[in-house]
Amino acid sequence: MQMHEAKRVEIIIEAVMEGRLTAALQKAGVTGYTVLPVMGGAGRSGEWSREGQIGRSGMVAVVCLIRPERLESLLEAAFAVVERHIGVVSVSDTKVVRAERF
Amino acid sequence: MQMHEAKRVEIIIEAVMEGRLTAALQKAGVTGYTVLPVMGGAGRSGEWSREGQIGRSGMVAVVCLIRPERLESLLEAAFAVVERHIGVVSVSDTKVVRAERF
Amino acid sequence: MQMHEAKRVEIIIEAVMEGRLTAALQKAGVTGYTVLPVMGGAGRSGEWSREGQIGRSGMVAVVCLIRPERLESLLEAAFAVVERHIGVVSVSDTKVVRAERF
Amino acid sequence: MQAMMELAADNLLSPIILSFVLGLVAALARSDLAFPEAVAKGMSLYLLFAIGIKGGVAVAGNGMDMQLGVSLLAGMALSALIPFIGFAMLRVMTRLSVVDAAAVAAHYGSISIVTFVAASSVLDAQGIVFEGYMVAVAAAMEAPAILSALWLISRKGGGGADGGGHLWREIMLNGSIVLLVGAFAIGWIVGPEGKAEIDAFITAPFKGILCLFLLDMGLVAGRGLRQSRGEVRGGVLAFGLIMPLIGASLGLMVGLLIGLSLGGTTLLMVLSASASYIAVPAAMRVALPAANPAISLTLALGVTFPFNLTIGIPLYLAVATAILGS
Amino acid sequence: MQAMMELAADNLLSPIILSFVLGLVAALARSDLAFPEAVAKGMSLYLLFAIGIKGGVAVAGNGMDMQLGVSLLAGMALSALIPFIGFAMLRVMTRLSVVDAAAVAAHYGSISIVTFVAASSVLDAQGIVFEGYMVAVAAAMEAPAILSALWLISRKGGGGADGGGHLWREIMLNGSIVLLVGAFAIGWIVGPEGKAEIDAFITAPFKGILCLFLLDMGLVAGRGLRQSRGEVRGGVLAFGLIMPLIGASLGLMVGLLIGLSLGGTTLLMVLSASASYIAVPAAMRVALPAANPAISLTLALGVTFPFNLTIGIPLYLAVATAILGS
Amino acid sequence: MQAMMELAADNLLSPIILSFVLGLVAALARSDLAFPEAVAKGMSLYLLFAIGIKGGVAVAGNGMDMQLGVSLLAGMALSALIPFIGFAMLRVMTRLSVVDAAAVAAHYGSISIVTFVAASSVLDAQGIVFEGYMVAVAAAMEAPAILSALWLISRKGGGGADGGGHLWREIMLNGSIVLLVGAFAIGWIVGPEGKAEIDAFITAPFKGILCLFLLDMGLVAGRGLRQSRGEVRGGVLAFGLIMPLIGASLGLMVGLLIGLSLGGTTLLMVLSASASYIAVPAAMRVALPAANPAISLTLALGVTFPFNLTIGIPLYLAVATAILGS
Ligand SMILES: Nc1ncnc2c1ncn2[C@@H]1O[C@H](COP(=O)(O)O)[C@@H](O)[C@H]1O
Ligand SMILES: Nc1ncnc2c1ncn2[C@@H]1O[C@H](COP(=O)(O)O)[C@@H](O)[C@H]1O
Ligand SMILES: Nc1ncnc2c1ncn2[C@@H]1O[C@H](COP(=O)(O)O)[C@@H](O)[C@H]1O
Ligand code: NA
Ligand code: NA
Ligand code: NA
Repeated sequence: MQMHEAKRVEIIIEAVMEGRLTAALQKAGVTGYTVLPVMGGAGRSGEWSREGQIGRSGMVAVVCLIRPERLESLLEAAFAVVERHIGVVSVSDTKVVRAERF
Repeated sequence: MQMHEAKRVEIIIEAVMEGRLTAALQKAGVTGYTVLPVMGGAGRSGEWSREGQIGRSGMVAVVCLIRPERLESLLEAAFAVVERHIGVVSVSDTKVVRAERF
Repeated sequence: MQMHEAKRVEIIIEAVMEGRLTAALQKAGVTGYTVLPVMGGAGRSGEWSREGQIGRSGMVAVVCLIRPERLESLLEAAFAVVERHIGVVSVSDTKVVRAERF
Repeated sequence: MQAMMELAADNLLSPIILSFVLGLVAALARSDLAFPEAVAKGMSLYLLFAIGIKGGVAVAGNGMDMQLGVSLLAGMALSALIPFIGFAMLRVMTRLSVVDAAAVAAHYGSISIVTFVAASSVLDAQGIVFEGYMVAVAAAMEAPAILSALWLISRKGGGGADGGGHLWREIMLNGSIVLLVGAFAIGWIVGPEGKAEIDAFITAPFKGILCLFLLDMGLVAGRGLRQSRGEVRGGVLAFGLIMPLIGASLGLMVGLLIGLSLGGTTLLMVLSASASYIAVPAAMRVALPAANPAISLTLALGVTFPFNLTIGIPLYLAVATAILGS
Repeated sequence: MQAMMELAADNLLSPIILSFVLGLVAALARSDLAFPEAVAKGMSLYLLFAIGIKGGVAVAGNGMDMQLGVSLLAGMALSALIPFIGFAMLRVMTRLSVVDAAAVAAHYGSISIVTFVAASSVLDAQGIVFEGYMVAVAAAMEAPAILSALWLISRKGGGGADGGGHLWREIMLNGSIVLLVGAFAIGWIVGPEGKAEIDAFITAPFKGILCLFLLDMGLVAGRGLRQSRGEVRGGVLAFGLIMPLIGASLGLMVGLLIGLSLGGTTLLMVLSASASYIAVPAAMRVALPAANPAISLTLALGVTFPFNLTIGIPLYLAVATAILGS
Repeated sequence: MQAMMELAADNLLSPIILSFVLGLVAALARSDLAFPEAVAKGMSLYLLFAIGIKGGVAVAGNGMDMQLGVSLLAGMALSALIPFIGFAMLRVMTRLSVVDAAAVAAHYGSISIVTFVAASSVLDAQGIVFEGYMVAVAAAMEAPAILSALWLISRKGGGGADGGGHLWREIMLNGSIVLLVGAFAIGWIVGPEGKAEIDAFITAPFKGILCLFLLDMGLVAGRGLRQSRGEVRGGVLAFGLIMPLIGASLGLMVGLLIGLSLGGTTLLMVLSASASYIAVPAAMRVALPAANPAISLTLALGVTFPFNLTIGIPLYLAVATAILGS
């Protein structure tokens, strides 16, 4: 099957920032993204878990598949949001079918 | 530690199609897969969120680790299901231990 | 944007072992990890789903971003836990910003 | 007429409607108020279980007659017929594609169980009795509309429907149908004494849980309306307001024909007037992936559901009362 | 005898059993009816909390005597002993490996709190009183069986058990044990007046929530049975039907020995006859990863649980009544 | 004095407090007892809905006067003022950075709705009436404290606050505020008859659900305390115990000034003494990302919340009673 080079950007960010991040991604011309729930984790700011929590606490993982040439503008948009916030951004090489979608 | 080349296939697909997709994967000889919940997302068909929904709405992410040589048959099987449906397929290079499992 | 090489380790493991795994990761000097919920899956030990379950059943996905040079010690720590348990470990190349964090 | 106005006002100011309105307003105002998916599903499981048991117990109490069989058949006929009318109207009134029109039509042939529950709450509050087996009729009306829509598509060739035996099992064994029918059977078997044991769970808190559930539906409907502004307007919007009236009229005729009580006729009108947003959307995603789900869902949940909840139910009751006497 | 038949029939047609059957049938028929994990867990938290409080209040009301200590010790002894019997039977009757046999045996030494709850509902409905502290006995019986199973493994050398101090803390502080014991303590402290404040929550809807919970357990059991067809049959299946009878007999003897009431003896039989599917499965996954979890779970939840629910409870009650008088 | 001691003892041994203690102990002992996030959120939605409706109905019943407007303004003034006092104290008593001190101060200006609910349960149990609109006052006190904290930051230049119009809409339309105010409006509109329809849901099980909710809060608080041992101690810890007393004193003065009843004054003291852990934490994460969320949350939930629950509420009631007569 014909595959096309793409980038898989995974942004783990505080749930309260999700709306701002996805708005920024869309402004940067991203055509789609997927939000995965996160149950818990640990980092420099300690351990946390979603169990029993109320309110928009915790983190989410936003996964975004994009064409390589759009990576830079996506990262800039994402970083404007993530910069001062707790969060992790990673970028991996991947391949997608139906490249016209991205 | 001894690692072996493998492929990580990530299929984001409508929840109603999950059963059909996993049946097709198993028919194609896949030895295992993992289904992750998805909270929301956006694409050409707009934004959506799982919050407050009833019914088998929304999407799921099916992750499948396989040996490189099995990729083609997996993709064909998956595409027969995904093709006419909302969904995204990406394939990344990865490494696994205990290759005999895949 | 300046990116740094890193490894993305994804460990799918039984929920009852989560605490032991993350304790082992932290002992091995890992600076952070993220735990994603898993809805269901299939493998050599059959199909399973989280729906309707009580108790700490099912599996979770632990994602860990680390510097390449730390991979070996992480894998050893993780394998000491995972070894005799149901579970899958995969390692992919990725890139991160703010490498000082990992 | 005045009585009807009063009833409508009463209805509009009931906690049930106001909860829906609160949800709708909160979502349109972009509040982050939201119910977790699991809580929404839990409430819908509760409502289906409780309404099913109550229906079964009512049948167990009143004895059983041929009427049940006739009513089931009549309901299935309505469900199968309405999509044809809906499809024709959509093709005339709107620019929807064949596939989209068929998908929307399937939703309107099928039923909304929450609208049914809200209507039976209104009847209960008014002291109007109705046939307990109307719950079974509701379950029977869920699926035939899907068959009609798929048949329409296969005739019009508007982009191959993806049917097959699998799909049929899935539709008939859809969780909400199984729970409703199963709880109905349980109610029938255990009868009034059995129900007495669990009444404090299935009757006492029912209306309160319905309020919270409608609050959630308001949130979901509001979010849908906000996101699909533009897609549902003009002819499509008009369809969402006219189709329930046509459905209700058909329900009225059939109710009179088969000799249902005032309460039963009103409920059959409500069922015919309502549009599905659980069973049919899932079936359409599988069978007609090319149909845009946002159109059907926004129309069913954002237009027709609030219309029925606020204006429809008191109107249908008033019309049925005028014809059948109270 | 006739009374027992009637009781059994009554029991079989109770909403509780029928709800379980509905779930089982729906899952076997491959319906997509399902409870979200969070809803199932929420119901189990509610049931543990309510049953704990009720037990504690009963103790507070009736005063306390030496009997409690004796009963706790007796329960722990039963829990520790049963795995040895179970293990021996499994090695004779089946081809299960040493590890699998030990894991299954641990499940049968421990207890199923839902079976306990269902049995106490039957007793309540029959107006049979029982010692409030039986809830504490239930909690005390959760863990000793695990110790026995691990000891068996270490003796037989059947594939190293992964014990350690951590594991012990985990088992003793298992959420369900802590909640049950904690709620028992709260009930004991607050007594009848304290309970009166929250009675509308912990007593009134109890049976209804139990129905929904059993509906979910039926779904999970049915799914388990469907997926592991083949693994649970022949000797293994027979074990799942015979072991509860042996457990119940032991429970009966001990109950008579320590002088429990009719209700208390019946509950001790039920506890001894039932098999765990919350605390033990988790502990076994940690301690005996080589054991196949599907075998234990399908046997406990798919075979022994329905057996106890339908036939076991009325049978144990009838036997206890025959011996102790009613 | 003796009466107060008795009240305090009564309060300490109520199911509500004991449930919180159970959760706290379980978490500190590292039990894996946990509520799913969805269940915790579901319970908080229920509590907000029920308390809102009750407040609105009380206003509908007792008629409305200027007092409501005055009380709302007084509450908002308290909420806006307390952060300045808190900030000054933190800068003197602790080594927290400007940003952290401002974030903590915002939490103490805002309110904890569960503390409010627990206090109104105590008043109900004592037969002390209070103004129904206190619920609206609670809602009004949620947000002004955030404004004060941001203003403090912008003055002190302690690390740019990230405000903006978006943030304001988010805070005002925070789910818990919208639900509380919306339910209050519904209660006001439907009045006592409307409430009667859903009383079996919003009144009867209220206290029991509150127990389970506090059990969960105990678990979360205990986990927080366990994980942040070390960060909350010395001056910070002292602040968490002194600040509620200062807040309550201010609430008392304002309550007397505007002529609230004994019950209303007590509730205003409780609101002023309590610290937010829903609306403010979210707003602070957005606006002051540099603030360490663990400090505020552990202090509010792990120190001040249990203090108010156990000692604070009976103390404030006793003081108010001493001044206002019972
Ligand atoms: N190295 C890492 N790998 C995966 N997730 C991480 C990593 N570091 C941090 N995280 C996630 O990001 C959250 C916040 O991290 P931090 O800002 O370091 O406290 C953590 O709770 C984790 O969920
Ligand atoms: N570029 C993308 N990256 C990640 N997820 C995507 C992307 N495009 C689409 N999706 C996911 O697939 C769903 C359907 O996409 P679409 O078919 O484009 O509407 C979206 O709601 C997202 O969850
Ligand atoms: N090839 C695979 N790809 C993705 N996930 C897998 C794979 N094999 C196993 N898993 C996951 O690991 C769990 C246990 O696998 P197993 O030990 O093979 O039964 C499965 O239920 C899946 O969730
Ligand atoms: Na209809
Ligand atoms: Na047992
Ligand atoms: Na305050």
